[in-house]
Amino acid sequence: MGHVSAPLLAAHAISLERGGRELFQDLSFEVLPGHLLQIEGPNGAGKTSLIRILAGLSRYGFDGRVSRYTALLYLGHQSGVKALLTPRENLAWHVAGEGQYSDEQIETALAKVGLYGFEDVPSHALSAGQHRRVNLARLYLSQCPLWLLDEPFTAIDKTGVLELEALLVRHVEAGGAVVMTSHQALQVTYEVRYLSLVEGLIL
Amino acid sequence: MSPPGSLQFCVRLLRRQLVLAVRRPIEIGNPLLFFAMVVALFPLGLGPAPDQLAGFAPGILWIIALLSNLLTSDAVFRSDFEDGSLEQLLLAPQPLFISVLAYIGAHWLITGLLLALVSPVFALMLNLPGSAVGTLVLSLLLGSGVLSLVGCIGAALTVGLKRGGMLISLLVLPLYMPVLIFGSAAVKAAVTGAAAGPYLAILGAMLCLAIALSPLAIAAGLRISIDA
Amino acid sequence: MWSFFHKLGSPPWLYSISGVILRWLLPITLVALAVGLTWGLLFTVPDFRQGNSYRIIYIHVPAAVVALAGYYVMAIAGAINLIWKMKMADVAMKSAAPVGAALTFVALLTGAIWGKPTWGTWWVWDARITSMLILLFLYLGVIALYEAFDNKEAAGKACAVLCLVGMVNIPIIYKSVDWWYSLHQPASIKFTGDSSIDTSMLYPLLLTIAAFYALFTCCLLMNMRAELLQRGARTSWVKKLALAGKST
Amino acid sequence: MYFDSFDALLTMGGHGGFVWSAYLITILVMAAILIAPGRRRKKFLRQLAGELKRSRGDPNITEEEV
Repeated sequence: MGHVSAPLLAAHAISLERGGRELFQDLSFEVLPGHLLQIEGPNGAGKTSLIRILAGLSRYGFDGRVSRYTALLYLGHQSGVKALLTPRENLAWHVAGEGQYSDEQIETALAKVGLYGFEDVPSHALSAGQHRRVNLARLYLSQCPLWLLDEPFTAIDKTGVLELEALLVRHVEAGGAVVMTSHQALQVTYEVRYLSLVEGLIL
Repeated sequence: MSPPGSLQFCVRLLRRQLVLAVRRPIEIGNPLLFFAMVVALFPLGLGPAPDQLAGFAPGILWIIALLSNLLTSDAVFRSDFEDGSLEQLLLAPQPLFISVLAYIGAHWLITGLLLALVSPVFALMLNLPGSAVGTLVLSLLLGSGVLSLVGCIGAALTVGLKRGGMLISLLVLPLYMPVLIFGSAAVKAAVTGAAAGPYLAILGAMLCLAIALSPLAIAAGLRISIDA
Repeated sequence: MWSFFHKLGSPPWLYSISGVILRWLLPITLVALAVGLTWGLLFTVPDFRQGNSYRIIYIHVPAAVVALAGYYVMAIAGAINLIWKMKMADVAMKSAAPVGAALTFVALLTGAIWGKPTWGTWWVWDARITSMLILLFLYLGVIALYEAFDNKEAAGKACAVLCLVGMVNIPIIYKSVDWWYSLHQPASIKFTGDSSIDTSMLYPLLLTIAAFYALFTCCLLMNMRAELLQRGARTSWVKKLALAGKST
Repeated sequence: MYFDSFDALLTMGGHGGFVWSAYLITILVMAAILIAPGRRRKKFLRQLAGELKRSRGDPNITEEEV
C-alpha cells in the first residue's frame, strides 16, 4: 500500500491480569484497512478476553485504552441464534441495528452460507454448525469495515472454512480489516499478520 | 446503508420479544396460573368468610401481582444473555436506553397488562366490591409498569450470575414497597367510597420517574453483567 | 487540589494517612461514646410518660441517623466509582456496607426493645421501624450482590448502580411508609414527641449522634485499610508491610 | 447522677431489663465492628508474610530484599 491510511482500531498499552496471572502486558498495535490479523496463543492465553476488550464488551478490569474509529462487527462464541425463531428471523434481527435489509438480501446471505431451503425452519431443528452459519451470514450483509471474529471456524465443515476464508480475503482486499482468533492457521494467499499476546504484533 | 432510527429499532425489538413469547405460550400462561393458584391459597389460609376476604382482597391481589411480576422479571434478559444476543444488542449502533425500554415494554405487556385484564375475575372470587374493580385494574396497569421497570434493574444486575433467582428478590422487593403501598391504598379507597384519584396520580408519578431513570440503571447493569 | 485527589488514589498514601487519622480519631470516638452513653444512661431525667425506657433513644436515634447517612456515603462512593472510575471509591463503598448494616441492625433491635415497655409489643409496624427494616434489606441486598460476583471489579460497579437506585428510592420509600403509617395508625399508639424534646435530653443526644458518626468513620477507615491490603497483596508496599512484622 | 441507689440504677423503675439489654447489645455490636477490621488486617499481613517467606525459602528474609 503506497499511502498511509487511518487506523480502524488502535490499542494503547493494554495489560490484563486474571486471577493473579499476567495474561498480557503493554500490548499496543493498530489495525489498518487491509489488515488480516490473527491473534495467536495457547488456550487460556487471553485471546477471547483481548477480542472482547477490543470490541468494547469488556470495559473494566484491564489497563490501557482502545480507540475505535469505525463501526465494528463482533462474532463471539455464542451464536445469538434464538431456537424459537427461524434463520430468516434470526438473521434479520442480527442485522437490524445496522440497517434495513430486504427479504431477498437475507435469503441470498443465508444461501451463501448453505442454508438455502432452511430459511423458515425453526432454528431448534438445526444443528450447532447451522446455527453458526446463520451467524456467519451476517458477514455477507454487514457494511462494517472492521470484523472481530472469535473462533469463527468452530463447528464449520471443510468447505465452509474455505468459503469463509475466501470471504475474509475479499473483505480485507476491499479495504476492510479482520481481527480473529483461530486454532488453525489460515490457508489464504493473502498476507496474514500475527499478533502474539506475548510479543505483540509480528510483521 | 444507514442504521434505522432508534424508535424503529425499539419497535422491532418489542416485536421480536412478543413473537418469542407467543411461540412459547407457557411463558405467558405461567404468571396467570400463578396468580390464580395463589388467589386460591388465601381463602384456604385465612378462612372462607366472605367479609374477611373482601377486607383483605386489595392487599392480597396486589401482593400476588407483585410476586408474579418478580418471578417473571428474572427471565427478562437471561436467555438473551446466555445465547449471546445481549452482547450483540450492546454493540449495535443504537442507544441502549431505548432498546431496554422495548424489553420492559414486552415484559409489561405479557405480565402486567394481562394480569390487570384478568384481575377482575380474581377480584370477584375474593368478594372485592364491584365498585372497586375498575380502580383495581387501573392501579395494576400503572403499578405493574413501575414493577416491571424496577424489576428489570434487578434482572440486569443479576443476569450474569449463575444463581440470580433468589438474589433478585432481595434486591428488588424493598424497591417494590412504595408501589404496593399506594396500589393497595388506591383499591382500599375505592372500596370505602373515597376518591382513589390521588393514589393513582402518585402511581402515575412513580411510573414517570421510573421510565426516566430506570433504563439508565438497567443499561449500566447490562454493561456490567456482560463484562463480568 | 488536584494533587490531593491524585494522592487519594494512591493506596499506600491512603493507608498511612488513615492510620494517622485513626490514631487520633479512635480514642476521641471511644471517649465521646463513653461520655455520651453514660450521660444519657445515668444523668438525664426520665421522660414523664415513658419513664426510663426512653433512655434507649441515646442509641436508637444515633444508630438510625448514621445508618441512613451511611447508605448515602455508600451511594456517593459508588457514584464516584462509576463516574470517575476511582478505585478508592469502590473500596470505600464496600467498606461502608457492613458498618451501615450493623448500625441499621442496632437501630432495629433497640427500636424493638424500646417498643416492648412503650407499646406492649416487641414489634410495631411503626413508620420509622418499618423504614429501618427496609433500609436493612437494602444494605443486605448490596452485600449479597457484591458477594455473588466472582469478578470483584464488576461487583463494585453493579453494587454502585444498586446503591444509586436505592438512594433515589429511599426518600420515596420513607415518605410512602410514613404516609402509610399515618393512614393505619390507631389513635392509642403514638410515637412520643420528637419536636418537644427538652434541652437537657437534647445535648447528650447530639453528643451521641456525633460520636456515632465518628464511630462510623473509624470503622469505615479500618475496613478500608484491611481492604486496601487485600487488594494490593502483590504490590511491593504491602509486601514490605507484611515483612516488617507488627505494623500498625 | 439521676438515680439514688445502685439498685434503682439497675431496675430503672421496671424498665431496667430493656434499657440495659439494649445498651449491652449495642456495645457488643460496636465492639464487633470496631475489632473485626483490625483482626482481618493483621491476619492478612501474617498470612502474606508467611507466604512470602515460604516462597523465598528463607526464614530470615528482611524488608530490604523485597
